[in-house]
Amino acid sequence: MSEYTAKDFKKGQPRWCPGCGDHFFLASLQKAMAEIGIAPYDTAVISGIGCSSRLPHYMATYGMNTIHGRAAAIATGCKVANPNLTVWQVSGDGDGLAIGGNHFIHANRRNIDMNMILLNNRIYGLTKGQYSPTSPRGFVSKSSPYGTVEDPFRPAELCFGARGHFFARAVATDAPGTIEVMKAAQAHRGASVCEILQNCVIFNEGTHESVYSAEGRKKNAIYLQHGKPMIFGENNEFGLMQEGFGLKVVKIGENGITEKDLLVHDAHCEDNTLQLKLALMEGPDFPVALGVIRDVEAPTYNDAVEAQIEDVKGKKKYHNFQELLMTNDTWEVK
Amino acid sequence: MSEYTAKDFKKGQPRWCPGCGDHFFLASLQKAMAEIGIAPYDTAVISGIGCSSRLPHYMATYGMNTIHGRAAAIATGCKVANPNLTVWQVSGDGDGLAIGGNHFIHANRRNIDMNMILLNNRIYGLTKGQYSPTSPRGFVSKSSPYGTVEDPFRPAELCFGARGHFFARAVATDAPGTIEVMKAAQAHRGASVCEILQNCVIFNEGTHESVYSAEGRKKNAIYLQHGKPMIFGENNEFGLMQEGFGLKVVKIGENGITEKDLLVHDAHCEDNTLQLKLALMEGPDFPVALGVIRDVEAPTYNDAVEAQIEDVKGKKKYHNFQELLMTNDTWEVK
Amino acid sequence: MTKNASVVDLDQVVVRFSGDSGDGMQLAGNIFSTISATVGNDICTFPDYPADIRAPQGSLTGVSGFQVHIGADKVFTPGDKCDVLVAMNPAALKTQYKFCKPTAAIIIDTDCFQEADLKKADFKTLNAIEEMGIKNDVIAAPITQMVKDCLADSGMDNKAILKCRNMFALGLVCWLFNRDLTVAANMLKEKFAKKPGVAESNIKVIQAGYDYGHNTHSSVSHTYTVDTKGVKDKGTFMDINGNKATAYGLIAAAEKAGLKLYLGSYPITPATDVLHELAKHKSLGVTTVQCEDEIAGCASAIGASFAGALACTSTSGPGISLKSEAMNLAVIMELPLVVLDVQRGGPATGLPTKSEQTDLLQCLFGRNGESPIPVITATSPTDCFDSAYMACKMALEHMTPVVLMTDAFIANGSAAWKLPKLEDYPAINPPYVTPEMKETWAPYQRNAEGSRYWAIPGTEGFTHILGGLEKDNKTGDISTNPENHDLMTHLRQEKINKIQVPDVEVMGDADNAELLIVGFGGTFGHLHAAMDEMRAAGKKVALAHFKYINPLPKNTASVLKKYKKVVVAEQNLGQFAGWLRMKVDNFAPYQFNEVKGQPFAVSEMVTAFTEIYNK
Amino acid sequence: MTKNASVVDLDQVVVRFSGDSGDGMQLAGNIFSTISATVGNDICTFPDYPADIRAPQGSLTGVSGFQVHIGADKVFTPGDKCDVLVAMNPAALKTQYKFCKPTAAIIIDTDCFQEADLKKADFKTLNAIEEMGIKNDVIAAPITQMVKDCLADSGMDNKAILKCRNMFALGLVCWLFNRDLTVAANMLKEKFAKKPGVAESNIKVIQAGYDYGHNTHSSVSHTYTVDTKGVKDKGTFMDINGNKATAYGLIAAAEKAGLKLYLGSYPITPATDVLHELAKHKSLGVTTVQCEDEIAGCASAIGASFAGALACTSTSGPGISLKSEAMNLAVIMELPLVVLDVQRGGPATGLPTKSEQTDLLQCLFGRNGESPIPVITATSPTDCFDSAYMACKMALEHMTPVVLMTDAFIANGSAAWKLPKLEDYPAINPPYVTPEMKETWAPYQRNAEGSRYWAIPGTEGFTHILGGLEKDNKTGDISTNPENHDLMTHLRQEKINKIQVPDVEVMGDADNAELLIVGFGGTFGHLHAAMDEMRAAGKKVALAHFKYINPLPKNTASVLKKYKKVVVAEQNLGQFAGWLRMKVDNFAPYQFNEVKGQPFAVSEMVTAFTEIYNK
Ligand SMILES: Cc1ncc(C[n+]2csc(CCOP(=O)(O)OP(=O)(O)O)c2C)c(N)n1
Ligand SMILES: Cc1ncc(C[n+]2csc(CCOP(=O)(O)OP(=O)(O)O)c2C)c(N)n1
Ligand code: SF4
Ligand code: SF4
Ligand SMILES: [Mg+2]
Ligand SMILES: [Mg+2]
Repeated sequence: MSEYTAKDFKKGQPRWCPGCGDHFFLASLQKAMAEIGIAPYDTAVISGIGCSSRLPHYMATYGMNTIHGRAAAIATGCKVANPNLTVWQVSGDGDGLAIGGNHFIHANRRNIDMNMILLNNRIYGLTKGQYSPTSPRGFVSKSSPYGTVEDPFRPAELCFGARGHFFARAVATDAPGTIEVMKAAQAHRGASVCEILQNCVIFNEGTHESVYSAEGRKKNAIYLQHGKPMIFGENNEFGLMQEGFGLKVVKIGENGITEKDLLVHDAHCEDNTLQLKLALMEGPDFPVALGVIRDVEAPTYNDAVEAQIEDVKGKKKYHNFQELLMTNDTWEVK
Repeated sequence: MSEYTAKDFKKGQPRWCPGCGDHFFLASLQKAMAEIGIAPYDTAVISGIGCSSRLPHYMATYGMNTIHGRAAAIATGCKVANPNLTVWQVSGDGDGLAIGGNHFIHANRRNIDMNMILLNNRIYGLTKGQYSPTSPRGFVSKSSPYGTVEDPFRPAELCFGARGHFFARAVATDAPGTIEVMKAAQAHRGASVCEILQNCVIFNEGTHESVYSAEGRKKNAIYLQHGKPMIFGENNEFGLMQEGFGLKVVKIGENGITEKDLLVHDAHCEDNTLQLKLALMEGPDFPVALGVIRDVEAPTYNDAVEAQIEDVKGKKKYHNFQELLMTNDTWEVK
Repeated sequence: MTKNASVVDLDQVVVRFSGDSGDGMQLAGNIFSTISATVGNDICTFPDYPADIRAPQGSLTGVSGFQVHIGADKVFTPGDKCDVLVAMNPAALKTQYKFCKPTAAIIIDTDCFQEADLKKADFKTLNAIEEMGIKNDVIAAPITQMVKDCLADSGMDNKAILKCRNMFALGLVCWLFNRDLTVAANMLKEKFAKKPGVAESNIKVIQAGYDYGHNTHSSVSHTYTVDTKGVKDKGTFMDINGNKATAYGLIAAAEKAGLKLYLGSYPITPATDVLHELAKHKSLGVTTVQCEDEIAGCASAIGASFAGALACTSTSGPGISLKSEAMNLAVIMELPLVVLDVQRGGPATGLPTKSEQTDLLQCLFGRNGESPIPVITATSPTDCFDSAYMACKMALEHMTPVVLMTDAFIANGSAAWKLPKLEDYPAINPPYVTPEMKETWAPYQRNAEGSRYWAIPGTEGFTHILGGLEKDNKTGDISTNPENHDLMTHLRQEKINKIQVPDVEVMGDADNAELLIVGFGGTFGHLHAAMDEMRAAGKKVALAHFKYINPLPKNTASVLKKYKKVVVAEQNLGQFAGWLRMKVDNFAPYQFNEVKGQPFAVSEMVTAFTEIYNK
Repeated sequence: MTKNASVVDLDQVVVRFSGDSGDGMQLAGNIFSTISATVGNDICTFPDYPADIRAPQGSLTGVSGFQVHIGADKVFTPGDKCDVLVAMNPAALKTQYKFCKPTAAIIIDTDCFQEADLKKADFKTLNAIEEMGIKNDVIAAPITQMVKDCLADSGMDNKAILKCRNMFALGLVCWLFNRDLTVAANMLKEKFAKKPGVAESNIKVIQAGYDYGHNTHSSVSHTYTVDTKGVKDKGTFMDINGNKATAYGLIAAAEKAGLKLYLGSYPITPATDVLHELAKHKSLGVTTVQCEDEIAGCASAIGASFAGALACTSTSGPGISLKSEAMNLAVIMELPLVVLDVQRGGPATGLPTKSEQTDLLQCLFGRNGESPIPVITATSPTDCFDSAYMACKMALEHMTPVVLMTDAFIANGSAAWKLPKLEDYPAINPPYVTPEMKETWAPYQRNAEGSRYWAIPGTEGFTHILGGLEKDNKTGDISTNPENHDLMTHLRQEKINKIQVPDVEVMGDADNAELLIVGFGGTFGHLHAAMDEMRAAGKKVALAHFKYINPLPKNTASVLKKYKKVVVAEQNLGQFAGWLRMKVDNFAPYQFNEVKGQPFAVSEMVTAFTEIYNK
């Protein structure tokens, strides 16, 4: 049992708009941290800039609310320099995927052992409502008064494109779902990307409407669980099956289909083909996938750095500055 | 028939090391441009910084050899501002995927109509031999004397992760293969990523050894052609088949397998699952895929920008500055 | 307090609207400004947004203010302190009272001064006025209730009804200043053209507010009129803030130059509104690309410039840091580019919604190598138009990036603006290559002004390559030749040095001032007001306010050395003073520096300057 | 030309090795320097790389040079011009001859002056010497053939054999200076420890070159010795270039402070060697992360600093532009960070392999907002060690980013370095929080020096948040309070102003100089040499060379105002002069500026300074 409660991770009075999804997420994160049981003083929460990036101010941990887009790079240095710390990196969709896109993909590729939270409200909240790289094509915003003319990133796809080994999704208002995902992210050694579907009540109200309420999720979401068949629907009446290189929704009981015929979720599968298909599912034809979609072990950068240092220490004969000097060609002046 | 010859695209004396793959690529590019037949003065070649980024200096077109990593962003502005130009963006693996990674993914996502050439020698050439984001794990270089501790990007995977619609691969020394790919890239309306396997004779000699010679390619590569079955081998004796969500190599004639059983390449398939599998194939178990791997039509950003301007022009009643002024609340002082 | 109000005629008055972020104070303030301007007053406004998007409702950090200064004659600032304060809730009263003159009248909504409201604003008693020791006239009106009553039959829901509280307050203020409501009605009709019902309700509420004041004669000593007797520029006017004026300046320059306007940008407070504004005007062919970051914003603009557009990139201080490498590329490639820096509080993310002048040295020097860039600083909301226009002209005609600096204060502040006529503005003539040059031309050949020629892709006979490496001073080929590099370094520098800019004007007691006030950019209004006040007090004072920073006007040294005492006043720790010291021999001025994120207070400056004066 | 060589004793001599990039000139030069240093001479070297990786073999742009200055007494520069030039091919002769003194001896490989070779270097005739009008002594030796003969039995292939040509030339030079070959032999044995055959062959070829000179007495008038009589520092020495010395300085400081050394970096010429050097020393626990770009390099270092490491990021000018936003974050968060800028030619990509001092103002001012950062500029290859050490100490003890500036010239140039003892270096004491502070501590509480305390994550009782937004001057909570911002702006500035740095030393005629030469950073050697030369000519001259730029030494103003004439000499258009003008009242010095990407020429400076002197 953890010696901490959520209260041990709380600080100050959140300043987000009433109803903002960030409030819900914060509460779940604090609960998850309490359950995980790592001390607040061994935890660093590092964010960029954005409404969502204000989060570290409300945590009783070590934290940094840094500059726009650089949270992943800063968190990388933090973890590599001090691997004993548990590092959480928090960004919005703009912070993480617009200006911070390069650090996002490289942190995934290097597989830094940290939890990368992406609070995706598909809008720039803090700057009062411009479209973001996750806003849908045609989205009307202050900076796109006639609608955008570009497709959005799909975070899971970009994460996988960058060789990410962990991807999970939760809805901000879904406390149990969020807590489960946070715990799984922490349990995963390596870069863990968690997309949080978060509603900006002011500038993008309703963007995640289909799954934002518990009823919505019952209808429109599927909770993936490793080793479990892919069943969903208000009465667990639907399932997912493979079709060619794709997926199809089936009704259990119809056409002789039983639970046995359904795909079983394998989050640990090295090949991410199916995981990607699951992550990309959208309404109205498919449910939105929630939970841990991919969770594959792989060597982490920070572990490897440490191991290499140990290894070289064993092999080389110089271990301090004076010894280093003597590895050079020197001469004596008498 | 084009009115141009390769000579019309040539300028100056390339300064790369003798034997550098960039020499071969340059020659093929110039031939391809001549065959394409767009005037040199309607063509802009835009690069970043690196050995490979010196390329525009040897082209008799408009060109810019800019700053490190920004070629895709600069080319974006060039194309959007002047859609009549044919824009080629040239980068090395460092320029395009390290410092330029963000622009690479966003240009793909937006689908800017330009040809994005990635000269991949898996090394920083110009700065004399540091590992790059495409160097394999364990790679020993000046900046990784004990080997790297990170996995490389696989350019196709990153391109797809960013929703890229065109990806092709050619070997620098393979003139026909390169020319074909260049022409296909130009024919494709939208962002066309072409990975050129290029050898740095000084700092990474042999990195693409298995496919760098014509004999090597006969043994170790497969030339993918849209609508054609996937056959390869020195005597066209092998083929590719689907297995679950994956691929397998089969011998034609063995186990009753005929050409009919093989997968047929569909570069136009919207779903990129199979294309990705093909792009990721590696020796020794699989051949390296060359040619146009993905080529899917999609709306381009620049076309959509133009269309939106036309559309709004039709709808709004003000079309010059004085008219704009009069759309405001004004008052008269007499 | 008396219930019998007389009408007092004023030369100028300052009104401050304040309330919760959601209370619509900016709209109320805007309408009141426009009404006043329409009748012929001069106006100068200052919106004072809270830093947070939406702090908890009713909290001290969530207060939004809008101040407008109205004058019979020219007004230069939004005013240090106000004559009338509207405080829609206790938090507003608590945080905004400090902006009141001792004689100010205060309007509050008593319905919002209930126990719960008072608690949110950390009041300890139930009487806010007493608790704060306020002795001013207070118009305490049950605004909420009256709005509810007024719209009871409107069919609107409670939330929508409450949104009209600001209009009641506006009506009251209009009564207080004997303003005609027709203009307000027209403005609302236009604003809510698609929702005539909403317009109607708002108009109804304004009228109710007005009538309430009129009928009760409220609890003030007098109502006011502000004369319109001042000598007036005649013509058509509008109210415009600096960001919009900047956008308009870019549009005007593009049209004059016959070029497509391209903006590559990434949102950032307080510059984003320029992107918003330009994005609207696709019917003028304006192309705006919201990029993945600031670097791409600048880089894409460089691509657009190469391709033949009038290319701009807009940002604030942190964005300039990011763009600096790409700006430098434009320097060495000698391509036209306008870089807009709407300054905010720094360093780092700093104070995003606040204003200061701390980016000057960054804009001048924040690039590797010798990298000269012209810098122009707009001096007022309306001057943003002219400055933007001139920045474009300079960039295009001299083939160079130009930094246009404004700041949050003038970007968000507004003033009455006489609509310009494009034909009155100087022509813009980029040094295009001409067909005759085909044989002899080389990419780095220069004209008499030292500028290279512009050959736009698509033009036959002029293919060439530009780049970030040092290049031969004619052919543009890469060159590491030491003499060539020294030469190119000087050619680039001299090209900028030679740009013609107007002499700096000396205002006030130009001939015999004891003290010269020196400033630059967005503080013009405040410095002018300080000078006026000192002169009114019989002191001999002059003002030299700089708009062109690099190159400096030719008469800079002679102006600065002419007066016995000089004080450089700026909202930083002395950056402009430092720049002048670098450029003018033996110039060691007094300095007045404040870095508070707030506009200067004229009164504080007068005190400080007078002290220097009397030294 | 005489065939009868006598031995001449010299005080100092300059030798320049030059050839194609592939000819191994750097190695030959390095060995010769070390041999000379070993016998007790002082040395100063300058590798002059071509800009291109590998220009076409034998071409004019592919020439690589290495110059070494050897002195009986202290030498300050690699020398303007050389006494001996080795030119391995016609391209080398053509491009390097300009570095020859009129009396210089030239060594060429006649086998490489054949028709094809001459053509590659654009010679028109078959006699390069005549064509160029060279009148110097020329040792024309068939080097290639003799190397082939010498290694005929070695079993090496032709390519490998040809790689030994440089050693033949080295042997010849050693003969010319009567150098003992043992040191060379030992160095080669170590360098090729894993390939004893190669070492052997190289040694054999050196001996052959030496013998060839000896046997033929070649075609020179005399051979030389350079005395070792100068008063010598005793101890153990090594030859070290600036980049390596910088890396060593960082390592030493980390060890002294008891912290892990972290470098976040992205490759860029000429800074990359620092990354290379540090990457080697994992056995000392050094962590190097090659990041995706410069921004990440700096950002990750900030993360590492927060986490409790001695954090550094290394780059050159363009990288500083990119890092500036993140550097600013370190300023406002008040975290220790060392930012290394190895300057190269600008603007933009500029001249990547060349040297200049044009980043000074960028390092001082290239960030939004008021953003003070200490700047230290190393003055010589060996001083890079001390400067790096002091930069770390300053960063850690004052909780601030510090910019350490070097340049391509001192980064690649080398000199003899007396091995330091870490115990002789000052202790490094960061202001860590202590357990006793738990109750009272706040993140922005400051110590007597104005520095906040360092609470490293993992420490119980000190959890806190840092950030890029302006913060309360005690608690660190986000604050937009105007007075607080003004206060914080001043606190940050004063913290830097208060840092103690040593007084600037006046060298030469400190008491009665007619002319004070002022410089900073990597030009120290050249300025010192210029001063020496002028004093030798009977002039009263002093030198004040600055290493600490921000804050400036306390005695700066008094030193600068003490002398009648002052000239500020720098490799830019006057950046340091500008900075001094900003900081020192009524300081209007003469200026000497050159932006050629090359080291100063002492002779040119002496001429220019003498002109000023005589004015
Ligand atoms: C360098 C820089 N560029 C731009 C900004 C302005 N900015 C602040 S937050 C933000 C985007 C916020 O969007 P997101 O990351 O999605 O966070 P949200 O507010 O939606 O939670 C922007 C553009 C900045 N602070 N710094
Ligand atoms: C801002 C900046 N950072 C770093 C560099 C140094 N640099 C120049 S090219 C290069 C990498 C080259 O690698 P790549 O793009 O793969 O090209 P290649 O030389 O291998 O063709 C680097 C790091 C630079 N010029 N500018
Ligand atoms: S603006 Fe949107 S994202 Fe920001 S706090 Fe408000 S609701 Fe949340
Ligand atoms: S260093 Fe490598 S990539 Fe660069 S020119 Fe030479 S061979 Fe080509
Ligand atoms: Mg967002
Ligand atoms: Mg490369």
